Amino acid sequence: MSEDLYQEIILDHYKNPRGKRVKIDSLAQSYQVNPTCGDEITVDVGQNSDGTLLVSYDGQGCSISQASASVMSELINGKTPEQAAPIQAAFMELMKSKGQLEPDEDVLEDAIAFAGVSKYPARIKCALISWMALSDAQIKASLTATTTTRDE
Amino acid sequence: MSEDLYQEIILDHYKNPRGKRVKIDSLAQSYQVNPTCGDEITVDVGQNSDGTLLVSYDGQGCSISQASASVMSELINGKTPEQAAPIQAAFMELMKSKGQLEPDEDVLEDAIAFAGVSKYPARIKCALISWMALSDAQIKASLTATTTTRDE
Amino acid sequence: MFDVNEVRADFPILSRSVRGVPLVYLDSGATSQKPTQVLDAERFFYENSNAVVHRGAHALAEEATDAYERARQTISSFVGAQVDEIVFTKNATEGINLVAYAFSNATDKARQGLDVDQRFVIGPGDSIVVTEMEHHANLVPWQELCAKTGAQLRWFGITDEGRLDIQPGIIDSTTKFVSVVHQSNLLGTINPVREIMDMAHAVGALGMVDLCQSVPHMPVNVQELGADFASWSGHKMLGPTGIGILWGRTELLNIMPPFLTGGSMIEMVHMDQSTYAPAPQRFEAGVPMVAQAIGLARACEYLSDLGMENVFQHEQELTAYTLAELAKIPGVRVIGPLDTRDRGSAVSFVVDGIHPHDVGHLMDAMGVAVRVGHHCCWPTCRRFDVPATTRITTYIYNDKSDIDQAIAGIKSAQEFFGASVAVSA
Amino acid sequence: MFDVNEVRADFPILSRSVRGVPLVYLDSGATSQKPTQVLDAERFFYENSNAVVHRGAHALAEEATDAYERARQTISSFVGAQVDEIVFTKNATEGINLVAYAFSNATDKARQGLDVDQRFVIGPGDSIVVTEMEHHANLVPWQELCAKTGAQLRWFGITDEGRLDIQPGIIDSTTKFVSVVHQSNLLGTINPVREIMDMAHAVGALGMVDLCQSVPHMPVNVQELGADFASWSGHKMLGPTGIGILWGRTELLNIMPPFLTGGSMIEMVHMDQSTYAPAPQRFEAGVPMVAQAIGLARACEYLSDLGMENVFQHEQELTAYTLAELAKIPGVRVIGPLDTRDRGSAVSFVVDGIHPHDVGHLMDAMGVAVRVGHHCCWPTCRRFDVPATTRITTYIYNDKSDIDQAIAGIKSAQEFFGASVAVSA
Ligand SMILES: Cc1ncc(COP(=O)(O)O)c(C=O)c1O
Ligand SMILES: Cc1ncc(COP(=O)(O)O)c(C=O)c1O
Repeated sequence: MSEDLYQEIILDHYKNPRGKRVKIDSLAQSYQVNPTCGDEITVDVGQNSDGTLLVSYDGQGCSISQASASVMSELINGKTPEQAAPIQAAFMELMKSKGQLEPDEDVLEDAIAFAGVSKYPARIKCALISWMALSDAQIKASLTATTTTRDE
Repeated sequence: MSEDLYQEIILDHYKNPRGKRVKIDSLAQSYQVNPTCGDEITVDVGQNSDGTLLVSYDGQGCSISQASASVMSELINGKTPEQAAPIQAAFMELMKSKGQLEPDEDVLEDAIAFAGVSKYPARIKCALISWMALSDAQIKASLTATTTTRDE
Repeated sequence: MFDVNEVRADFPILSRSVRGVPLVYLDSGATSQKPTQVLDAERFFYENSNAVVHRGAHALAEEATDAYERARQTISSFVGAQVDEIVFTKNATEGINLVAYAFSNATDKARQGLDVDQRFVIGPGDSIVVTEMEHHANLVPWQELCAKTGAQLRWFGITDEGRLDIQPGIIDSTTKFVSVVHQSNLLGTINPVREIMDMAHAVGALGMVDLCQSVPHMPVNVQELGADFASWSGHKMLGPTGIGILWGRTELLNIMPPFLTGGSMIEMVHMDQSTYAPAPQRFEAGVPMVAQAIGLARACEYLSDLGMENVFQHEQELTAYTLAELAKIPGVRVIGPLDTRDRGSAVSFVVDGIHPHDVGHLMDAMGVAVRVGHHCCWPTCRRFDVPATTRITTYIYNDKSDIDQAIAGIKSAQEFFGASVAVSA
Repeated sequence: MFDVNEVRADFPILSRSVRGVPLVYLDSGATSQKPTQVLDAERFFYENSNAVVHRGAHALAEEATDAYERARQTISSFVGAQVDEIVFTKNATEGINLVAYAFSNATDKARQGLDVDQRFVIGPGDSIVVTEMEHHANLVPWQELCAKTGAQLRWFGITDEGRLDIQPGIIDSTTKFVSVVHQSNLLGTINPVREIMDMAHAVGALGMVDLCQSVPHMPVNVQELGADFASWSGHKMLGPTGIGILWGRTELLNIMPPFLTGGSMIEMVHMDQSTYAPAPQRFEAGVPMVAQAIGLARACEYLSDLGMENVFQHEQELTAYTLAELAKIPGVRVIGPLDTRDRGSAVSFVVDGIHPHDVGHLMDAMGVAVRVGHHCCWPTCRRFDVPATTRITTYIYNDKSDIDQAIAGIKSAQEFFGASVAVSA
């Protein structure tokens, strides 16, 4: 039951978060909140000289939201926007899957541990919130792989 | 069925209304409308030199509302406020009775024909509207038997 | 085409008697009856998944939220809308008021120096356009808005035939909003809403349509109407009481000031100020009508199974029959179009010398439930110089025998009052 | 005292399983379950008397109107009100907003030179007073009103114990309106509303109480509260979703500008202006939630049969037990009063080192439905410096075994995360 949700990897990232409150040269910041439970997260993105991404986050929330932020920062830090994009897309996809998707470990690495979360609609937002903050910060800093164009 | 409602007396007053659009020296006027069906009635009250009431009405509406106005004018015209009050009260009472009350013919005369109306909630307002206009006009002209005092 | 007898079997109320005779229900324009399937869907929800939506994390709360959001999905597909464009209200009236309050709230906020979208700011020199055939629900909110802001209310009149009289110059550069009924609930007229919405947009105004009498009775695709907002009720389309739909373009919903505020529509709340969720949550403050949304979705499925083209076809036939039978009775005058071109199944009429209340009463004595009165279209009655009308409205469970009984009722009223009763006026 | 097992038999949902284990429902503070009697009453109406109310003259319409108005009568008696003081809304949130809009509408109309009652006209220099323990439903509408009119929002704070901190000077001569919650849905605190209403009246302000958490759980007589308005929801007191009650003093209801406008709330409608019916019709625009009103009346009867004194007594015992059992678990801290004096059955707590979402999840895995989050009282959470809480709420169908299972759930969460899990902050 609870084992669906609380994979060892998740508990480990929860207890030992990586990349939290790391000082970076921030290009843009995004603050997100989960209005149903009050969880908050702030994600900063910056860029290394080689064009790869720098990610830092801070916030408070449940084990799922905190672990997800930690896994995200580990996965995205040091990747180029082009390398990060498929990972971000795959994670979003996984969260929408209602437990029906076999996650690709080559792409998602530790993040496959969140497959079980997608069975609990009320927890999906917990897992997604940091990733949404990341995307938002990237758009603000224009550090996304694809440029978004607007139809008028 | 329909015989409950459409007593001969009612149909007669509907076809041959008494006291409609009679010219009187009006002391006060009341205009009432039934918002569910648009029926309208205007009642004027005046006073004869002997202190008895003068009533005139005009309006349009269904057989029940028109007949009721006609019966009312016949019953009230020429009565003193003290004589009119028990008749008015008895008619109000009858209309609230849901068909459970045996009307007193000595008091209500032709108006006993409306006993059946009280079984049809949607028609009660039709029968009452002219009587409500009368009371309102009387209050405006202070031609009621009992003076209404207000608690503050 | 569907089988009316099979349909009737789903509506237990239709087998009852009233006044000692079998019920003939011809008042679906006021509210429709509900099939067992809709009642079962609501009950199933209450007995199995009832919990608060969007606020809980336990198993029941997840099921309830899922059922509620699936209902929104079903209803949005039914009218060709995007799911986020569907806001649940308590009835059509609330949906129209919600839009009217977007204007007054934006105007109040602009006055306090707050940042609002100018399309919703209104005042003296601006105008709002409706029609003379609006239901009070699509008239009084705009009167109130004008009274509060100093804007002017204008309207299109009605031709003698019962058609909209679309005169140029009513919608002009002062116009900020236009709201019209798709099908008149009194006249039955179906209006050229696309044309009117295009006129509104041509002068930069926003536009709304009242779909109360069209969505239940014909295929409607909200995208094709060319409007910015639309509102209708669930109870007229086989759904429960207590639920309606506001449809709105997402871009507009998300920039409108909120209407009802409180739980579930917020993003962040501090003691001194709050921020709000995007639509549709933004307009669904408080615990919503969950069971009713689920019931309404089941009603949409029921109608889809019959096919809305079939529903429309069925009613067109009944309307043609009703108009033909009424035309045969001397002294009966239909108020509204006399043929089925651009007209729906609401048929209003007056009987010479007999007040509609009396006509309705004698029809009721024969078991026929029709509506009498001004049908919440008082100005329309005045336009035709009648105090009220008697109105027959049909739905999927009616057939020609119901109309025959109604015709018999009208004739009995004429007999009762004497065919050409001489009432001294 | 009633028999909980007999009561439970009326609630089919309570026999179901979730996550493979029997359901323990401890989330009635969010929404209650519905007894068969209520569901049957709604269904009986739909299958026998469904028709539009207050607009029709046929037999069904008469029956429907009668059932609807009898429901109003039953509900008014349940809280000691006059029947005309009861306005049907879709939920408590709408009722509170209705009163807030009376102020903004009156203010807008006064600005246009229209005649309105000065008690509802508000602007810069005026103040509105609430508390720090309000549900968003009784906070955000007043924030919005202040934003639109320039009035100031003030509030009473909360003591560490979870009691209202009634400081002098908050309500003063600038105050035009005071609105407070009777029982906090997060803390469980029961507030001295009579005292606060008297303070409001002493400075000429009007006052409102939010009865969402009191009417379902204890005897409430609206006349004795000393307020001018009150609002609560049906779904928390065994009634259907989609219905709430606004109670208001008739004298005030009849001079307030209307809120939602449209059919059934009018007296006379012309194209350019309208006049309005007296309360309660004045505030019930459009086809109302008829079946839901009937269901809610049946819920009142159900509760009256149990006896509201008994309901309160039963919950007091459960609350005492819950507080005692929680006190035994190291690392658990109750947010709100620690004994049953002036407190109801909502018990919020936090578990050291484990986020409420995780506590709730592990309780849910054992079948226990509790609510986690800010409970639409975000400012109250901030006051106690917690991001959220886990909340147990009980009702007539709960007994001590339910609390035991909840306690077991909390312990299992502690075990799972390690009783004193060291999360690096
Ligand atoms: C104290 C309190 N006030 C207001 C509300 C709002 O009630 P509703 O969401 O039914 O409008 C609630 C419940 O959610 C509540 O507990
Ligand atoms: C054309 C039209 N508009 C609006 C309404 C109002 O709908 P409701 O009363 O369900 O809000 C109705 C029905 O009464 C209607 O027929």
